[in-house]
Amino acid sequence: MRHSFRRDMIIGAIAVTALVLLPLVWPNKAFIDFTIRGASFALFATSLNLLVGYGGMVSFGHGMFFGLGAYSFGLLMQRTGMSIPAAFALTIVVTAAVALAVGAICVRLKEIYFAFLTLAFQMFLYSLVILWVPLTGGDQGLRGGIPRPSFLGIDLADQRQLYIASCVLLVGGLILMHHIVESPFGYTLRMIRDNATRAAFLGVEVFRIKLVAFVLAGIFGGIGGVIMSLFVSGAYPEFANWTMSGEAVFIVMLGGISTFFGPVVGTVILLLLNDVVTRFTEYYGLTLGAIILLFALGLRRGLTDFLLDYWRRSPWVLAAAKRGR
Amino acid sequence: MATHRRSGINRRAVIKGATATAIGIMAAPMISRAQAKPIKIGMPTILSGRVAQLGTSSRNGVMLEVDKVNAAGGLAGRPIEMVIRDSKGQPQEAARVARELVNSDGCEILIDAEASSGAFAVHEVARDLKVLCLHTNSETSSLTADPKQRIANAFRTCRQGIHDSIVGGAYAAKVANAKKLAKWMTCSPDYAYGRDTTAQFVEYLKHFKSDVEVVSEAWPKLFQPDYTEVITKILQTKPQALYSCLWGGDLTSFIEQGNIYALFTQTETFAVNMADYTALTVVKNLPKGIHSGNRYIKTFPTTPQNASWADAYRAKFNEYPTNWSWQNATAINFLAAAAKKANTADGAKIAEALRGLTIDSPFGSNGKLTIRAEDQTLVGYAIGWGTTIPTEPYVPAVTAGDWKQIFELETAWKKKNGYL
Amino acid sequence: MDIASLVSCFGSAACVVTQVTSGLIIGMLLFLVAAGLTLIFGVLKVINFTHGSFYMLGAYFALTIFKLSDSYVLTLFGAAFGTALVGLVFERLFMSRVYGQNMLMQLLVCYGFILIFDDVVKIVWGAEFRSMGMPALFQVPPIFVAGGVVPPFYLFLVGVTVVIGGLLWLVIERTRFGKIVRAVAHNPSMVSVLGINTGILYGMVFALGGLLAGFAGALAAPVRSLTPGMGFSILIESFIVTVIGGMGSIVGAFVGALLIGLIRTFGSVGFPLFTEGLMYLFMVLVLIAKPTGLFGKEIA
Amino acid sequence: MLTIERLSKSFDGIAAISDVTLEFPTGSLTAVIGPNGAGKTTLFNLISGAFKADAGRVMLDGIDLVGLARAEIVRCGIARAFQVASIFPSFTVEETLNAAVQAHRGRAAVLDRRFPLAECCERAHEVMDMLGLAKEADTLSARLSHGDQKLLDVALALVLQPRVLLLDEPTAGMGPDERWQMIERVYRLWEREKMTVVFIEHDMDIVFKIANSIRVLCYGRVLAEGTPDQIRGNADVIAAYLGTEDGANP
Repeated sequence: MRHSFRRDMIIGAIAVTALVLLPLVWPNKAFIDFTIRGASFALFATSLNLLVGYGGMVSFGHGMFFGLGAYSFGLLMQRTGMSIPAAFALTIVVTAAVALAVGAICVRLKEIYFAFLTLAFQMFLYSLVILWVPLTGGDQGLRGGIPRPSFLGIDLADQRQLYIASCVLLVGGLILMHHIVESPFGYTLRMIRDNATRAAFLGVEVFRIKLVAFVLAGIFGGIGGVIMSLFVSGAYPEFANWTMSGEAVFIVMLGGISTFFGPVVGTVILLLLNDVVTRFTEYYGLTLGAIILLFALGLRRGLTDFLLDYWRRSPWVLAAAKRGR
Repeated sequence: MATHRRSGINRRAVIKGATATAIGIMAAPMISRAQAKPIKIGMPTILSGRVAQLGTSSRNGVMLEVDKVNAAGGLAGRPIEMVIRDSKGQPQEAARVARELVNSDGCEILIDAEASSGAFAVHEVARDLKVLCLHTNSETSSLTADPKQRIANAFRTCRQGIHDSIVGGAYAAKVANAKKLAKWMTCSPDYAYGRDTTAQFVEYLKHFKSDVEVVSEAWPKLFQPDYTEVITKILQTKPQALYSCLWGGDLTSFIEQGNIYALFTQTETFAVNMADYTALTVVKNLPKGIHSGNRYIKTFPTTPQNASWADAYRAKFNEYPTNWSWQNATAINFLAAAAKKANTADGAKIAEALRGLTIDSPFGSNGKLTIRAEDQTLVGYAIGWGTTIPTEPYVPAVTAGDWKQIFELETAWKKKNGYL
Repeated sequence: MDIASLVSCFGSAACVVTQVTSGLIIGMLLFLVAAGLTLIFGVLKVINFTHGSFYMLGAYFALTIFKLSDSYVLTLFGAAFGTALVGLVFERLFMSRVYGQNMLMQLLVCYGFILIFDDVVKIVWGAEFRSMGMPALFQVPPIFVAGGVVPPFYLFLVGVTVVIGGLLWLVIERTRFGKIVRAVAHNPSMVSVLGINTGILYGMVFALGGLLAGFAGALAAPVRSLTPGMGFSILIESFIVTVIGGMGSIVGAFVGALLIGLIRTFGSVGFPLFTEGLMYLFMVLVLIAKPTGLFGKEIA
Repeated sequence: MLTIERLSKSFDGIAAISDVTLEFPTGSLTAVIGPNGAGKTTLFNLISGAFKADAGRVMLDGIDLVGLARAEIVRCGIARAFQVASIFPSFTVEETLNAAVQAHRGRAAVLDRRFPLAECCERAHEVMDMLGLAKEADTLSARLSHGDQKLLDVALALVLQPRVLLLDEPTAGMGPDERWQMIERVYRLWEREKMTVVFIEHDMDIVFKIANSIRVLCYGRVLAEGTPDQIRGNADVIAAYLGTEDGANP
């Protein structure tokens, strides 16, 4: 189960290559758009799962980093005329700084109180976005498009190149996050999730570990926001609203919290559902609601959780385990 | 009000309709078969959530006209097939849906029936994909007035905030002079539309009557359920006149809650968005004498064409048309006229034909509507103010605005904002 | 920001009285909804996110019952008990299946039902907003008291809510059901110790929550527009109320509701553009100072 | 030497520990006994820093531990195992110990390498061997038998290389065979590591068989202390025990 970083890199390189080559044999603009959005949501949801699945910290306010990433990047590009890599790097710094400040206050609390406080912070940020019209455009969002000057011969105004960039960010982000959860730090995080008191007795500085996790998750959530702002060429208050956090929680729950790729699977499910269902009915809520209940009451867990359980309990695996003893 | 609902116009019904039209076309000897390939028009709009009515009445407005256009042979011989999709009112979804409509559904034209922030998102898609796009619901002036926003392939076929403000200001100043209203207060929803529209109204009110004073402002949130604190604030302030650009359900809540404080007997109220059936027919105790701009009202323009259009709409959908209905109907009317003029359904050529095009329309101030060439936006539509009565026709007499005055002040406004 | 207005308001008795009164009106409806939310959390440790939908259903039930019967009394009780039934069925058939599971799973079920209830309302009553209209009894001019305006309907609304609040207090403090509720809220393991049929208890708690929310919806129906999704803003606000007051505390819900009402009314005078932000700021401060809320106890 | 001087702690006005003074000589194997509610677990919680004492001192070789953070107390050399096994259910035994060793060595926040850290594995295996857990190395903690879970809990305490090991009812909830197996392991551990072991135990057979010194608590006070022989004949202890349902034959 424990892959080396090098192995991750090789798999990642293959995945990126495959994704880049795919449109050459199967030119489909809808697929390209889908993947860009998917990359954005998958990074965002996986980053939330760092907290929920690995840290046992249920955040209802993770959308604040998605919004922060989109707005910081959009504003830097619109106002300063800096290059895309510079704006990207600065966005990460901004997101990390805010995550550090908010996290320092929030991670002291446990369970639902942590959830509430993150939600309150998010809604406070949302109110600020709405209020600070001269900077954020208020409820209208950042309009007029985000300039995307070429850098190093890359032109993100071209949808194909944006697609490639999104794939690289997605795979790179997933590799880094996978590395984080497989690092000693990642295991310490799991210890805190399982039994924070015992971890503290063992010498773990629970507060510090949680805070670092919160900041890391915030950064990757912010990168998700950057991709989305490039996709829609703007940033909107909806990105910072609690509904965005809700969406991420929903994705994580759909996909499963006990596997690393659960949120990625969840993203694909939700986006497909969203795109297909809105095509055929205006009773989107009714349809989606019914599907949610199917998951929550039928499978009683996310899809990958379910599959993992199913696999573990399959006669073949049980037999193999017996032989192993 | 009749509580009627249709199941959404599903794709199959649309296709069936289109097929029927296609058969009709094939039967017509003048039009060759090769031309009969349907033209798909994509329409992202809001069909779910709190403002689903925006989407449904936009759709109705469009479908009423599409049927007529198809019966008459379609766009340059190609029957229109509408592909209407829900954005849930989220800008990123609007952008996604718009892209998908063009990229994977093969739509050649977009009718953007989104509210403002969605409209700006779709505008970016139109810029990127260079597809012909008609904005039908965003009244934010800068969408077309700001040359930085402008693209050759995007038009607006709906009313515009700045026009409303000029007419409203002129009308309100006249009333204020007659009734000696000097002490004003505003109460508008706290979002871009509410703030901009209110600021512009006040600006033009002062332009026409310099001695008015706005003594206080209230900014309820969009979709706020309770206006008690706002109403009591107004009662505290005791203004002689009140301006509000609340709309839809928010306006009806405000009126109902104001009623129980007898608010509207104590102050002269100017509610620009009152005269729309969505509000007029819902409020149970509509006060007499509320001043309102026309959104859509059967009695203005006072022409048989307008009245019969409203009747046809009611007959078909069993509900009153809304402001959104006429704006979307207008989009189809313009497309049909431009396609006829250019004799093609090609987007770029239609766009060329649209610039400066004038058509006959029941919604025109003098029976005609024009898309102004310079900023590709609708002018000459029926615009005016009147006062309410509690029962139908609700707003019996509407004083028409003066388009000459609108153009003059609009130009000055554009210069001031650096748009010219 | 408009600090000057705020200062001058505090200087004028009429302004203070009027704003306090309207804070009371806003707060009371909020209290009814929040009380149910906090009650359910206290006993079941479940955050019922569908509570806003219950409020919405109450309002729509009121619309229909009032149209058919033209009796507002019947409307109030019909809507309240109708919603209570919805709460009971919802709990027995669906929520009860996810107790003891991850909090997120409960959240997911609630989210699914928020979507479903909204669309059901859209199918049954239409997407356009509706208005119930003021019952004839209250279609009278407002009473003027010392320069202030007091609408009779709001007198009724506040009066009824106070009575219900009192009844609720009696039920919680003086009945066997209330005793059990308090015991379980204090220590969840009491359920098994007391030998209570948890199914009945949980169902009743949800029904009571639904009753309160439905009653609030019916009280609001004459003055607020009805639209699918209307439960949403009230959910958020009552959620803030319960968090500030302390999850599980009825008294907390009462105090929290009044505080939010007052923040709203005085905020609209002093910070007309930042009233909403003010509520969240207040929530952040309370959570930092006392994570369990003003009247909340640490969960055992 | 671990000494407790005039330690007091009360909850909501009810004294759980009042004015307790005790000594645990270095290298001793001491049992703490007493009826239910005598304050035994509270005493452990005070020593390990889970609760803060109202008054008094806890001295370990001249250092006062009262007021120190839990992690600091751990670093001073005090480790504890819990009455109910406090483990990490989703970890295997090996992962648990690797993670614990890594935490103890201040490597818990390492981000640039993969788990497990090679330099921590040796110690983890050593502890597993010490308690005979090696055969369950790949078993998920949640699926271990009750006894093995308690052993794992002790193992977690051992990882900390304590000078003083506090065991809160190591045999609680076990069958007779399992109990003796457990206690035998504890005894061998003590023999080999020469650390100070303090354990709470209800089974008097076990207490008198292995402890070389006994402390008796009752209602938060020290009732008696001494060698097993001294305690066996103590009238107060007999009275206290005869009066309770705990009354195993002393």
